Amino acid sequence: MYIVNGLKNTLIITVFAALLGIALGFVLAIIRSSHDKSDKPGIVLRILNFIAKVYLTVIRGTPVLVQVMIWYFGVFTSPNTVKIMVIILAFGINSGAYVAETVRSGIMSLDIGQTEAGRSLGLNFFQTMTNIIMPQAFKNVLPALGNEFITLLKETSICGYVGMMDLTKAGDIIRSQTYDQMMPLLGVAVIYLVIVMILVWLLGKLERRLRSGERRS
Amino acid sequence: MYIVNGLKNTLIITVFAALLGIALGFVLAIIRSSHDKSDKPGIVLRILNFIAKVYLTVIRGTPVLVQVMIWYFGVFTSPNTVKIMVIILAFGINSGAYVAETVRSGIMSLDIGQTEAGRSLGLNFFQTMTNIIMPQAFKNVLPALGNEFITLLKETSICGYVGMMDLTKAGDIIRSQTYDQMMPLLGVAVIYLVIVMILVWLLGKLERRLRSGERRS
Amino acid sequence: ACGSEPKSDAAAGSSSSEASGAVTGMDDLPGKKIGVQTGTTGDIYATDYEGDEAGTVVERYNKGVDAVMSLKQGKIDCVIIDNEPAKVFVSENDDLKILDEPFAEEEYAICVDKSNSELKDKINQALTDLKADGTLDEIIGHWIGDSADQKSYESAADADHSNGTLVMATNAEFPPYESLDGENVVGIDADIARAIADKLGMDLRIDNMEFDSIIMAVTSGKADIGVAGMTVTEDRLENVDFTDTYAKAKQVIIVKK
Amino acid sequence: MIAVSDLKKAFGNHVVLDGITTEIRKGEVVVIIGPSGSGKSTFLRSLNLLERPTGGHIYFEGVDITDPKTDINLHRQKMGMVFQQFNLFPHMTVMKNITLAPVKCGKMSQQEADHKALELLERVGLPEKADSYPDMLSGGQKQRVAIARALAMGPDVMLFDEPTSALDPEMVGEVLAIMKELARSGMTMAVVTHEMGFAREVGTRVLFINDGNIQEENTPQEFFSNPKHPRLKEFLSKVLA
Amino acid sequence: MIAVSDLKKAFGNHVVLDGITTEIRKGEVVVIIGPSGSGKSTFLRSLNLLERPTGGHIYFEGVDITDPKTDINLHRQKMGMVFQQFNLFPHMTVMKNITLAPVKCGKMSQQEADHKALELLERVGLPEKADSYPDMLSGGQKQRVAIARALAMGPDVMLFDEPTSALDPEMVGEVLAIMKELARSGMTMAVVTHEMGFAREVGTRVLFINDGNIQEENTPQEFFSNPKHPRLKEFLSKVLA
Ligand SMILES: Nc1ncnc2c1ncn2[C@@H]1O[C@H](COP(=O)(O)OP(=O)(O)OP(=O)(O)O)[C@@H](O)[C@H]1O
Ligand SMILES: Nc1ncnc2c1ncn2[C@@H]1O[C@H](COP(=O)(O)OP(=O)(O)OP(=O)(O)O)[C@@H](O)[C@H]1O
Ligand SMILES: [Mg+2]
Ligand SMILES: [Mg+2]
Repeated sequence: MYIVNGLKNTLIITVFAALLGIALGFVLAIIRSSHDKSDKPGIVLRILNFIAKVYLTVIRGTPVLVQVMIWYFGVFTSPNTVKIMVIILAFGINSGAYVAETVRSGIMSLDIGQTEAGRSLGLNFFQTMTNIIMPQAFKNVLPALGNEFITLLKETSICGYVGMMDLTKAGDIIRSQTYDQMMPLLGVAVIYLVIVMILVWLLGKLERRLRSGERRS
Repeated sequence: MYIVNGLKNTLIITVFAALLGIALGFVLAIIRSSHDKSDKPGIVLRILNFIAKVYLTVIRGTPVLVQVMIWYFGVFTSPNTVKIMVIILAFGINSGAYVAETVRSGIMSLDIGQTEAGRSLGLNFFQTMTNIIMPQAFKNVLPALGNEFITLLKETSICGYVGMMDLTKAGDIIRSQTYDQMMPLLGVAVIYLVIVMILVWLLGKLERRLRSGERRS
Repeated sequence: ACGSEPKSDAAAGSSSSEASGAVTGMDDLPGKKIGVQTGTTGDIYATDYEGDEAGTVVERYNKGVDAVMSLKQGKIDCVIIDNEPAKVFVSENDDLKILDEPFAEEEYAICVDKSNSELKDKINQALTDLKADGTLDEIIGHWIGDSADQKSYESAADADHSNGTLVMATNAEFPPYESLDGENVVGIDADIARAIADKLGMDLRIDNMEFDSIIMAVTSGKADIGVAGMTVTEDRLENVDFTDTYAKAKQVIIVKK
Repeated sequence: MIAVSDLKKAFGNHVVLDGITTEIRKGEVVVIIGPSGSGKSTFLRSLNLLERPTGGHIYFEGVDITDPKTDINLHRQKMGMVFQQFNLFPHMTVMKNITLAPVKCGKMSQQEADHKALELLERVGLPEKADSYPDMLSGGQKQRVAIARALAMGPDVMLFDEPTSALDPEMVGEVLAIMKELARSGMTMAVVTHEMGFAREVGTRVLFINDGNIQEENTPQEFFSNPKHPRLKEFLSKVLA
Repeated sequence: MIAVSDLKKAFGNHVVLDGITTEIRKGEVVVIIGPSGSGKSTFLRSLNLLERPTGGHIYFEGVDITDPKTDINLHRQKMGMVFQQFNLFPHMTVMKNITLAPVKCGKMSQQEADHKALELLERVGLPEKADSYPDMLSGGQKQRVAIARALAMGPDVMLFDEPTSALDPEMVGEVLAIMKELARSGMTMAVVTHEMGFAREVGTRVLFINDGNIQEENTPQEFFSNPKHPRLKEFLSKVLA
């Protein structure tokens, strides 16, 4: 069934691109927020911050379709490239830009005292980030990250442009075969809705678990 | 020129849909956060909150393409519907759902003391919201709203499905006429990038102006 | 699905008709709202009417099926579309009909990258052979016409595939030229490409993608040929090369009864 | 002026106020003390319904404000409230902070309100800060603006919830000075505070809230020199140490 | 133990510390007081480079820690710091808060750290809170955990920045008690505080910081009974009022 295959690809792309996006996003967010929070950023940090800003502007400023096309037809031109890998890479890099700004807002909203407490105990920058800042920032921006993943899920629908069959494409194929305008479209919409509802539910559970130590206020 | 026409449509749709989205989003955010912040929400509030939640789930859960199609082919079936109005409506309603959650996070991050101060002075709920809560929430979430408008701008590219010519579509037409694949695509990407950069610049200016009274920390 | 000669000069027939009346032929098009699928030949020729003094509007849809829905709802006056899908739309919708007068005739060709004239020559040779030995007509006969049995062309059992793989980019949403049957792309274009590959002693691999990506796949080297009911135009020749044509088709006008 | 009868408040199962009955008469300065979490803030906030009581009644100038039919906004306009965290509106100048409510509630025109605001800023010693934003003020200055803001509505009673707890020690004095001046001018006040000096000096009555009840209630004199309830004795010994 | 020589710190053009020279010897309890915004916190935070000085040198156990080549993390491990706002890690249990640094810095195995943590919780009187999250603790309890956390690294000196200012009056005592006990056990301490009683009772030396300098420095006895600088006199009169 087209739908099953398409759904499988949609899920694979979304999940791996999301993971890549989170990894990239966290790194970028750390760079950007370290820069913004420091009085007098060093030269290395300033260069990194500049690169990060260009990345954010270009990636968020151009249509993801164009990015996917450039990666697939412009960069990985070898006929042997594994299509799904390129797509995951393109979406991961795209998503990373959005995740970065989201996570940055989570980091910026944390009290600077958290970092200071970590550093004052003798933890280095990296230990402080991974043990203290990131877990809290992640928890704080989980709802916004949810938004981002929902967007990502639906954005993967453009991968038909590089010949990948995803859920939307599966619907299009059925539309072209049956000449039925609405039904395949609605069917696909319902599947997206179900995925989103599962995702929202999972995120809600995760959020509650992460917040278990918190006082209800 | 296709590009000029397409750009015009893209801008019109984005601007009006964004305005509609902000209006809707604020109303929804007020409902949701009033509900979440109150100990014992009344029955009216609970019903409104339930409706808001369904709206958020369905709208965020289904592809915007499907929503546009349903509005255009399913709801406004009259031959006299003005296409661009339907598209603005569809995107506005879609965007409203995302704006709502963004604004809600801005409201929730405000100290409850702000509301209490307003109410204790004898301002009613509505006055407190419009004079005290909303301006601050808006300022706080401006960067996230920026994200949302960038997404909206690029999402309007699907209106080719209902036969509307936007910027992306204009590029597609040129591509199909000339079979020149990269140039129109890159040209369109550059235009999007320029719009996004202008938008980011404007938002940055606005944010700085709104923050003028704030202490740098 | 994409561009040769319109049957009559588009601009010339634009004087007489009444903007509000029904479309009964090409002469009625000026002043009407015409629906097309972006990038089709119908789109390209309808564009000649766009912005004329009669105020003709061309609405370009990403998918033909959506243009047809707009027509049914009366949002547009007619749809110009390839003959084959048009037949299916009309058979499934009692309130639609195809005008007898075709809008344009067109001929399909295979596109190859400009730098690859060696391949183009080989394909032209193969096409000439296939036309000569009747394979081409046989393939088309399996998919179009009264005797269509939708049977795919099969390579001969002893076919030689030692010259590597020929990669074909297509958009399998355009039956009977190409559509999906399970995992496989089937249809006239697929069969012809396979027959050509056999002639070249190559294996065929079909990559199914969005129509808008096919040229890019060919120019970037991801695919060797694009076969998707493409029509040759001057503008397009600036950017890609086309082989000789392999099939004839026409664009027709659908209107409400 | 305010009569509280059998006031109850529970958050879920957690009973915070368990039937409080008392009265605040015109011109009185009632000081409320008690351990942390004992419900002092809850009590004070119930007086203008920032917390909805779960039982009992509150009469303000004879009207039962716990009755859902009462327009609480009208009554709140007659009760000024000052919070520990100041709660100034950070997006408005000091002037705007003070004039917002009088203008929006239709009590005054913007001109009248501006005029009154300047008068009040004079009174709290900050006439030169009219156009500053709250973030540019020190804690003590913020709290003085907050007092001016509450006074701008011309309230009949002022409620203070630990108005000096968030202040630097040097600034406590300036806020207490304003409050003393206010008390001397005859304003009816209810004040939650840990400043025992203030309670002694200007309080007309002191309440000790603990375990959801008023466990002791007396003139400052008696209250501090002769506490009766053992919990109050323990409390005073820790705080006055 | 810590020698500070001509320490300067400016934020942009705003000079906060203008050449401070002093010494903290082993076993001393140095109390730092001064008006709000005078740079007390900045001074204390400079000692473990939470603020990077813009001039001067700080020697810790003989090593110039302001030298960029020094590994400051190693030195910070020997300086415990306690903040006004506790700064516990809200996403970790009390136990995890205390053991995180010793384990991550490779000083102890998790078992050893757990063992030590329980010992320290015993010492600050909170053995039963090991598995609680910070948000479930009262302010006084939070600060005691923060002290235990700092002690877990076995520091040679403890820095306190207004450890009781964010506490309810009833809880101030319990934290001061722990600090007194610590002082008596011979710990070297530098304490910014407004608790004059503590300064008098356990301080070995008191510094008055104002206008970017140490304006007065003396034994508690002399400092309080016989202040010399006029600004100090004014300050003490306001705070002790
Ligand atoms: N919105 C709320 N939801 C649940 N419990 C609450 C809420 N507000 C207060 N409480 C609880 O009610 C009790 C009394 O709180 P309250 O703030 O009135 O105490 P307080 O006497 O003012 O203490 P403090 O001196 O710390 O200000 C506390 O146990 C507190 O946890
Ligand atoms: N990160 C910073 N950027 C700019 N200025 C700062 C920064 N940190 C402190 N300052 C300024 O330095 C001065 C001294 O601040 P510091 O916090 O050291 O004072 P303090 O004596 O600890 O005051 P308090 O009693 O209020 O804690 C203040 O004027 C403050 O505004
Ligand atoms: Mg309180
Ligand atoms: Mg300080």
